[in-house]
Amino acid sequence: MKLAYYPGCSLCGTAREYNISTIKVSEKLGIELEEIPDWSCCGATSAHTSSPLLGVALPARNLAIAEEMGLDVAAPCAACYHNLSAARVKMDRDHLLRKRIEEIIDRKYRGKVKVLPLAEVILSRVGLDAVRDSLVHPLAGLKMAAYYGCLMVRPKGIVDFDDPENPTKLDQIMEAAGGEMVDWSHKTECCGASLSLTGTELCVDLVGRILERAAEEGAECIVTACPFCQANLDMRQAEAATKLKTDFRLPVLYFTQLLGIALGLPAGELGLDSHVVDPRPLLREKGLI
Amino acid sequence: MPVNESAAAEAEMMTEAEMTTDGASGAGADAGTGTWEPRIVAFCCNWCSYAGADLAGTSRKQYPANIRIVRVPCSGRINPQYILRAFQRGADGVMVAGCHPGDCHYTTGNYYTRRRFSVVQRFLEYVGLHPDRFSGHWISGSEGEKFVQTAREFTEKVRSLGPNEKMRDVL
Amino acid sequence: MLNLQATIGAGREFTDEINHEAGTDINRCYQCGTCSGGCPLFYAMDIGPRQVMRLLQTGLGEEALRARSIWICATCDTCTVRCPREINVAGVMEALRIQARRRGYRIPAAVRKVRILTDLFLGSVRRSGRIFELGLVQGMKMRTGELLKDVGMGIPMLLKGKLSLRPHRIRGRAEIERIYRKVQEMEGGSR
Amino acid sequence: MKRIGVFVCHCGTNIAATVDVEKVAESARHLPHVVFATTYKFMCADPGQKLIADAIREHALNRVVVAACSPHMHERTFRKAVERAGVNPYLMEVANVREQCSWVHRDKPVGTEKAAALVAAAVAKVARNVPLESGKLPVERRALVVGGGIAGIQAALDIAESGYHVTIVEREQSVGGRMAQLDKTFPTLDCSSCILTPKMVDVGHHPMIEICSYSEIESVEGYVGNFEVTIRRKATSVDPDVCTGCGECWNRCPVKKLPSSFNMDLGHRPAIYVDFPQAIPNVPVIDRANCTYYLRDGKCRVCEKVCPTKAIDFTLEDRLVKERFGAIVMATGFQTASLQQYPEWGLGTYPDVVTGLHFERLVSSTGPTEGKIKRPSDGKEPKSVVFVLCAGSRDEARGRSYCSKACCMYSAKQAILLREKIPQAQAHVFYMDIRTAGKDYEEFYMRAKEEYGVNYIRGRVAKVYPEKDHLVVRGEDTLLGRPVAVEADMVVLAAAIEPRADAAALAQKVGISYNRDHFFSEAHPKLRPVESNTGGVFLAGCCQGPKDIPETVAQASAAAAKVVQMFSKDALVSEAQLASVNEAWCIGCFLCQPVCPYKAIQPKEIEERRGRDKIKRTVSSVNTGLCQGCGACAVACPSGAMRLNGFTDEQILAEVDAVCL
Repeated sequence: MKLAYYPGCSLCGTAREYNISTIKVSEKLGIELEEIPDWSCCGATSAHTSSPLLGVALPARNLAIAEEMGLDVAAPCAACYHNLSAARVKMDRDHLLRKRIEEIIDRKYRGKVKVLPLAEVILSRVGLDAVRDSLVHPLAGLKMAAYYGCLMVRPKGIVDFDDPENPTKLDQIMEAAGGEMVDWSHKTECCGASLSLTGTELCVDLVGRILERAAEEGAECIVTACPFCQANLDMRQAEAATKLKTDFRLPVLYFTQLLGIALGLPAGELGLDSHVVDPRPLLREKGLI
Repeated sequence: MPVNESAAAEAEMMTEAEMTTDGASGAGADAGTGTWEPRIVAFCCNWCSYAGADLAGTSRKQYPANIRIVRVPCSGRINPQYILRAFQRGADGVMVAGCHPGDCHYTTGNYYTRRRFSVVQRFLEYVGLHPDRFSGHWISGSEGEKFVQTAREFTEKVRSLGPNEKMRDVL
Repeated sequence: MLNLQATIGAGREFTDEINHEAGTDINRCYQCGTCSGGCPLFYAMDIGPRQVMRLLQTGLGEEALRARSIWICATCDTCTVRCPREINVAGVMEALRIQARRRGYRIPAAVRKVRILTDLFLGSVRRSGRIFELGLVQGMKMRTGELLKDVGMGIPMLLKGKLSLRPHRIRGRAEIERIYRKVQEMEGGSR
Repeated sequence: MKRIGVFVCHCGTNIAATVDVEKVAESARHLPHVVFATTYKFMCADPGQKLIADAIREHALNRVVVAACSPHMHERTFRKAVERAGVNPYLMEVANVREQCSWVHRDKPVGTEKAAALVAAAVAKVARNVPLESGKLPVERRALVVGGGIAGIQAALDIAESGYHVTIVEREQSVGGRMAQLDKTFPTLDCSSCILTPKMVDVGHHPMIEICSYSEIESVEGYVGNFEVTIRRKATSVDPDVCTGCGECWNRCPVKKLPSSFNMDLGHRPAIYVDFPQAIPNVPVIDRANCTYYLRDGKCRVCEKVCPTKAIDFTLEDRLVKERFGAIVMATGFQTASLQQYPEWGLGTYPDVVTGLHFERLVSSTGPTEGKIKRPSDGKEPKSVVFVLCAGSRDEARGRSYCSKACCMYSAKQAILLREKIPQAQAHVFYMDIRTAGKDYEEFYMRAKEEYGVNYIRGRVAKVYPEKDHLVVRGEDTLLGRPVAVEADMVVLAAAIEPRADAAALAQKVGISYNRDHFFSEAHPKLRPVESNTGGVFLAGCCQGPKDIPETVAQASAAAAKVVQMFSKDALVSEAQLASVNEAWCIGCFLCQPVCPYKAIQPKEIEERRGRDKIKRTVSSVNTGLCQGCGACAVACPSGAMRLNGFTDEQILAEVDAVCL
């Protein structure tokens, strides 16, 4: 199965390990990813918060190129998935907007390709049975909290990956990989990542609330599919713990990294060394690396 | 006479828009007088939409007098033939109104209506009539305001399409 | 005393504009407070999203343009998915931010950084076609004067190869520039 | 020779102010067949009706058009008026020049022109009317009540007391319904069972009432006055004629821990059970899906062994019983919404989040905790309970736009009960609006606040989540404009009242309509609130819309009165405007059959002469007892053989022609 791959800016920078693990895991599961040639930034939150047209035009350029490739798009980054999907839905609903955007980007766009988060590709195109069949080191005994954040699940209609209040798809994948998922209440509470550089104090509060709840339910680490959530929960963790006067240390990993371990990929290739809260001691303790 | 402008605006349609641009001036008894008013036949089911129109009346809500209501027991009683006949006799627009799906006085009548609506619409398009000259609505007995809104909007729509020159009998 | 008769009339146009931009109808709001109650950042706001809706309903929408809240909103959409009246609450907050910029409202000092970030971000995309993260962080520090903030995080990230030192420039940069210019033309050169 | 008279009403000034009535009459005089036209101030009043009768005689009129108010208002009045003057009532048509003309168009010339057009249409139609006769239908004077809750019980008692036989069909083991599950009732705080059980005993003993419990409606055929209903009497495995209800069996049944639906799954029951101690009938049933005998091939048989009267019969099967009824009262009640679409409130995820009905069982002395309020997770007595109003109601976004009506009051009651039973506990109520429209209701709500110190917080709950050993309820106090979090040991959601899950399916069986939310539709929201759209089927209680006990009882009595009214007549008058078949034209294709919502069309064999031979041929025929006159068949008919009298193709086309001219 072949898909157009849209890594997005974060995966080429701060979320390098997400990119690496995505590519490796996809290879292992027989997903062929062809990078969208000369893709450009999706605009993140900045574009649509300051100009509705730019907010659609930037992702639309990439969709139009993918359409030329004739392939559905796999977008591992939650923000890119959200933006590409939102642009697609808006143009679907509004014929005139689509025409204006075609004029702006000077490319044809017919709305033919789908945009899928990587988790969805694994779930619906690869299938959990195939994941189970390829397990080498099941993640037995590792208690994880799947954290979805905002962009993957909200708002309904713009994205349709999973339930906005109680999503379960990442849980299903990690469970298939042998992990033990904790059922918890803050799967989709906002971590404030979009305020990361501007409202740091607010961010620390939100991160603290989320990690506190995960720890209380017995999670030993967090899995996520969003580079912003990952960075935020990872980097603000120490500050948040200090503020709450506790000492949780919860490694925050991309689901592809742990899936990679379960599929038997060499730990050294999964970027496990690039987190602020080092996950390796925990993984060693569980005998996974 | 608004015919030519509005017809031109519909240039995409291979229907009456093209037909009327050259033939408009001669047709229609009142089309040339400059006081053309669209004539609209509304088929209303007795239990919901007719009652909705009554409610508009008891609430003294004003709507264009172009709408003339023909009462039928159920929207499912409306034979597509009636709609064609109305156009043939010079109606510029035809509206059908029935109970909301699931709320039909006769349980299922409006489901048949719903299916017929789309067939009629496509047939009108086929014979070259602008499909917007026909419209179907669900209006309950408590929706006087909706009846008024629908009547106003539909009248304006039909007005913008100009007189029906296509299907009316040569008088 | 507030003359509601006057404010509702005078503010209608603005409310309609926000409704249009957010593709929603705030007049449907029945003030239940689910939006504010579920908002993760309400505790830090001066007025909550429910009160923003009320300002718009009463024709006082322009007051909302001066609220810190619209800049604190993280667009997490929790409000939107829970709203029993199907109002695009987060969309309204975003429409208000856009209006505040267009109308040249003074952005509260504490959140001015949001605007700086957005400008830096969009500038970066315009020049290279992609984001240059290190440049962004540095630009942010230069413009806000907070030179030492988060230094503790930046250095390990550099060492781990997460922040590249040079921006990646795509080939289609001219195309991106054209997109920006066309958008500006269409939106009336607001920026 | 058609001689039409046209009578234009002024309706005081209601019509005459914006329609030039004289001009309308004048234009009518020029219409074909019109031999007389006049106007009068109030056509519906006695002198007006006399005027019509006199004109009929004087001008030998044989058809009449009255231009007046809506036919929904006075069609029947004018039909009777012409009938008294010797004209068939169906040779009269009304032109609606008030609701559809004078009241909605202010411009007099415009209104006058339209009124004239409407009169012309009515004249064109009436010229094509033919005399119609109503038939007579016999009435089976036995009533069926579907549902044995308070609505069904009340309706059954009222009908039976009037001397007619009633059958109650109840799905559960016992009658009693939701009211039996409640602890106290608002606004008097009297005990629900104490006022309900005497009524249950009454229906149990009444010589004119038969209770078919543990039974369901299988199918309904027939029509008003003559329904033929098949009832599925589910196998109980207990012979009711022998059983004394001594209780030996259910006390000794080894399977003890099955969830009791009567107790909202908070308590247990054995495999052979009665719903609750006061059950009527007091005859247990065996839950075959969980009984050891049925699961393990005839093992166990404890109940059989201990039964002193040998009432247990494992071999009983479901029975289908066919009975005739003249009228049906639908009283199928409600269920509370599952709230699955609201994961943020955690019902079903956190055991201490419950619905109002669960809470009733937890305060009830007959409930699983014997009236001690304990939270389900660990049996701890709650020190803080949050009540959440509008849980699933008034939420268009997630599918229910309506108000459930009873929740404001019952939540106030539950908060009071909590404060009475656990005085040191705090009661918090999150509300959007408080609706206390009812006698003594507002006073009751005030007592909750003043006397019992219940804390009301205006705001809708955004999220409920666990923290340590309690729940956190998050929302906005909209009067403060601040976020609030309330620590709660229990959360009680006033879950939306909705029709039973199978309400729509049942409505289809019975042939009545229902609304978007699957509540059964009344024939008129104001003037016919207890009748369904189908003749002979009446509605009572929450199956028609959310309501509280007093309203339910009132509606049930009203429905009973309608049934009794029907039964008091010798025969029913059937509708005259029904479908009929022109047998010569009918080609026997039966396209009309599937579109008929009343199954009123049957095949019929006729003999026809073809040349010298007689041949047999099958054509459609209409059962006028079943036909309601919708006309769907006439549209489906390809040969034009099916006609709907009163609304024939010729009549409608004549109207269309007239309004288009």
